[in-house]
Amino acid sequence: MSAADPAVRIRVEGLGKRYRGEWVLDGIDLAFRAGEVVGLVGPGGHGKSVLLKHLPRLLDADRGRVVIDGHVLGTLRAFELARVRERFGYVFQNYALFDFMTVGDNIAFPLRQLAAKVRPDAAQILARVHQRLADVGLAHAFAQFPRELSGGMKKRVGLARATIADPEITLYDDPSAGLDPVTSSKIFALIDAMHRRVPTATTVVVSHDLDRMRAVCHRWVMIERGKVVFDGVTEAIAQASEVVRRFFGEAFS
Amino acid sequence: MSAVSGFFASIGQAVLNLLRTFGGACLLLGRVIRSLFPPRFDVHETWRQLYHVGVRSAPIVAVTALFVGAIMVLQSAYFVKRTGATSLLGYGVGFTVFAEVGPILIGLMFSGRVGANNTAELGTMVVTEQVDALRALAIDPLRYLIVPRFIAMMLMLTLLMVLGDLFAIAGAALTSDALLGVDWRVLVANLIESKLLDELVMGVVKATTFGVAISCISCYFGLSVTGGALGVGRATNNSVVANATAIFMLDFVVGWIYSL
Amino acid sequence: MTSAASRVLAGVGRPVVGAWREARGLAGLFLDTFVAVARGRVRGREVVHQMYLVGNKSVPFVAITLAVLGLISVFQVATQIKQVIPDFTMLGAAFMQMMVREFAPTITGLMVATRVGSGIAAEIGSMVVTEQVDALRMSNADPVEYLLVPRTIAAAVMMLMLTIVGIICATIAGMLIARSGFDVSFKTFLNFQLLDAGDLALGGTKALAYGLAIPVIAGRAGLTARGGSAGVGRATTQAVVATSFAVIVLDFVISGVSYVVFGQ
Amino acid sequence: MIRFIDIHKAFGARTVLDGVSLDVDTGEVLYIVGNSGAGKSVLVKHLIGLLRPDSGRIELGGKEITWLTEHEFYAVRMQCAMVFQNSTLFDAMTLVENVALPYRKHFALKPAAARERALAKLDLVGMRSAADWLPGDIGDGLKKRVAIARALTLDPSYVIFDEPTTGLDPLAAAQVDDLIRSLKHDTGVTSIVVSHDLRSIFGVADRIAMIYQGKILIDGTPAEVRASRDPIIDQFFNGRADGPMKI
Repeated sequence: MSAADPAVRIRVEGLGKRYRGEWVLDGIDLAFRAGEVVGLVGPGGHGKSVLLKHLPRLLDADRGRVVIDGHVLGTLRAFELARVRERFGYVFQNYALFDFMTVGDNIAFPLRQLAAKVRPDAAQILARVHQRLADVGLAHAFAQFPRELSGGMKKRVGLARATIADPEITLYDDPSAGLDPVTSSKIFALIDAMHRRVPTATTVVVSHDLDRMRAVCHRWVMIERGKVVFDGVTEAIAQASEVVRRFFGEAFS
Repeated sequence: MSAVSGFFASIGQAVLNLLRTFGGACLLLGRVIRSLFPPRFDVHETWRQLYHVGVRSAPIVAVTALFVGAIMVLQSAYFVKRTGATSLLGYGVGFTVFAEVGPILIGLMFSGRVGANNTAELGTMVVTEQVDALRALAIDPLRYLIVPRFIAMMLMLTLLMVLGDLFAIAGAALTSDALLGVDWRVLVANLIESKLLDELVMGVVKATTFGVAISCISCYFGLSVTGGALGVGRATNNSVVANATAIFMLDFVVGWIYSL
Repeated sequence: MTSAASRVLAGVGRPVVGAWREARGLAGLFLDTFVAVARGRVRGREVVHQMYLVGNKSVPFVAITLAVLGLISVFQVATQIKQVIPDFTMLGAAFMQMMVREFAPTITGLMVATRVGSGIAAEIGSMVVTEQVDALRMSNADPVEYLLVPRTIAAAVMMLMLTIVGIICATIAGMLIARSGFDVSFKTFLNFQLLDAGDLALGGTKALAYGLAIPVIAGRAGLTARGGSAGVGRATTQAVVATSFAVIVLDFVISGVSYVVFGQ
Repeated sequence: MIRFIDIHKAFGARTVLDGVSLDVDTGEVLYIVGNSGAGKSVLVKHLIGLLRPDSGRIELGGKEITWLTEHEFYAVRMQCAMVFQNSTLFDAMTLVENVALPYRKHFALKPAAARERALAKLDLVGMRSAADWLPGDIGDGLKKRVAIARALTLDPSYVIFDEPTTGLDPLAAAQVDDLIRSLKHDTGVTSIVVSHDLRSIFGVADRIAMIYQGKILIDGTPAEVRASRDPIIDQFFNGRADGPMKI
């Protein structure tokens, strides 16, 4: 184990993932620290979402490993993995709202699934759900079903569900995909607000919306053809390689 | 009162759905036939569909027919063992396989394999705007997508029925030889001399009508998909159910016409 | 080894390896499902809800198909008997026996495979493709327990119920055609003389076997769906074929075993 | 010249277009912008008969096309091509077969001749080297370029782009923007682009029309739009979360 930097919460070591014979992730080494907001960027379809899904072990690595607070995810048994996953909040690209449940039940679901001794009672859950719905500006949508909502509203419900338990690690997979500029800004404002609620939390955002990410992300990681080609703060982009500078465009150089 | 009215409402809903499907499929059949005389459809796509439909369903139909023949022998084995009428075995098996159980089971497997796939494929093309893209390229989706599939399914199910009958006989012969000790040559000879040509032809005619119904119904559901992945799944499910119902209805109608 | 030879071997090998991996995956899923049921991780309310979806919605569908089948088979058998020896006393008894042993469970099984099999694959498939299954896993709800177990129990129970409904409808239809076409009175038609415990056991075993196989096979097709709406379409098609095929194979196996072991 | 005159369109209770009038001059690149669900795509789909207005008239090249039948619209679609948001390539065919399809269907070209013409169009979008690949083998950015090549096979005088850069990474989006810009210079094609990508709006547009609550809120050059002090326009074009805009 390299020198254990106390603040490092997630360490990705030599991570590799193969689809139909091609290495989508080809040796990724990264560290995510408490209190950081990291922007994960890169050309489309080059493994960003795949990397994100490895952190809570929704996908199993073909090579290398993910370590969270000293636990190697690959070796954990089911109930240990459950404890680790409870510390995660995941906003999915395709919304992933349960279309057979109302908006309120969707958001309450993570709390209701907690182990009995940790689970708040029904009244507390309802109160928190209503509060969180108000936070994302959808207080009226409690009893509606996901199919009745617009894209932007579904994204906000997904965000409310992912952050209902104030998780230590929050992952956003393309949160503003296909949304217009104003709705996108609302989503990123919420990401920022969520981070302020739990300043020690680690937040990772996968997106192409560089202009809006700039206001929220402290650090950027760029992945191209399955490898990390840049890992640094916004100011460092100007000195980065030609490929990186071209990707971010003039606004960043 | 609401429970009772709810019950009638659901029956009304079911009848309405049935009529809407029946109407939609018939309208589609009309438009397909109109574009057959004079023949205006994409030949290249038709060849591709013939291969696509035929190759995908030949193995499943053959294996199904093998089991159908075997089950029919098992079924009448109990009867034959008690009465010792082994000579009736050939006639009994041949009759049910060619005229009745063969067409229905092969039709069902074909509807599952090709019908469901057709609805899923067309549904996906509608949901990903590929059908609109065809129209935007001034290409008529009916003549480019639907007619080739109609021709492929009708022809292929008819041919596969004959293939199925052969495999069913093989299945029956094998099982009777292995389980009943009735030599397979006896069964086959007995079957041939029971002059079941009418039943065989009826089975093939049934297969053709099934092919027409399955293609129209599966295309109708494919083209009327709404609402992303869930919509495609639901349309495929409805299509398979409607195909199965149509197979049973047509089986009865063709059987009744033949008996006149 | 020349590339042509290796290509041929690969061509042969690939489906075999694929089939083996599929069988192993399916066996694993059966095990997980039954372990979950054995451990009592079952949500009663959801099972009842699924019973409504599986059973209630399929009743008209099974009733119509079995009635039509009953009509056809009595009509066929009666016309045959009329040509040989016009004695219809055993018509009803033979019909009842064939219906209980063979047609009711198998045809109902095929209908449930078509309707319920594709339904389960479509539903679970679209949940996988829209990442709802990943969302379940993030909240420690195991997809097999949460989605597949209720559907499996509901399908197994409903399969038995629907077979009984099927037998009733087929018998009623058979009775009517027997009387109107061949003036066989209801009383003579409804004779259960030939029916014994063995027939009921055989029919029941088949229905239960189909009821357990269909949801798990369809569930596997759903859980392995990949790639947007095209993936859901493929999963649904695969489920219909796999479940229908399983019904036919199980019918053959159970009939064969019962014939060899019990001689009937 | 394209004219939309007082177009109304509603889907059930939801009114999407509430009296939209808009002109498109020959040879210009007009961007139609607005928030999601404002009816941008709905408006342009009327132009090639994928949708029919509840009321109002549409003219293309001086001819009224509002109430043509589906069959009569084929002639209009030969003139006015459309590139859809998710590139709609046919998965079962290779890229060059996709592009050759219109040649085969409309000009009854032999497969070899159709392939030749298609390769030329693929060259135009820099995709000739990937001619025999399948759509599944390439990323979204490249698929979009092949879709554009396919739309150009009919040598249309108008091309509609439905959110061409949505979901693309900045690099791929910039390449698609370059393609639209070069189309105008090389072939003088009139382009209508539906988009809400601020980078590409201000990078490519000759003129911008914004739809808000079913009506045209502004219709002018990028400079006029930037100068506007209307709070809603200001909020949208600066992509600010808070403001009077109701979504």
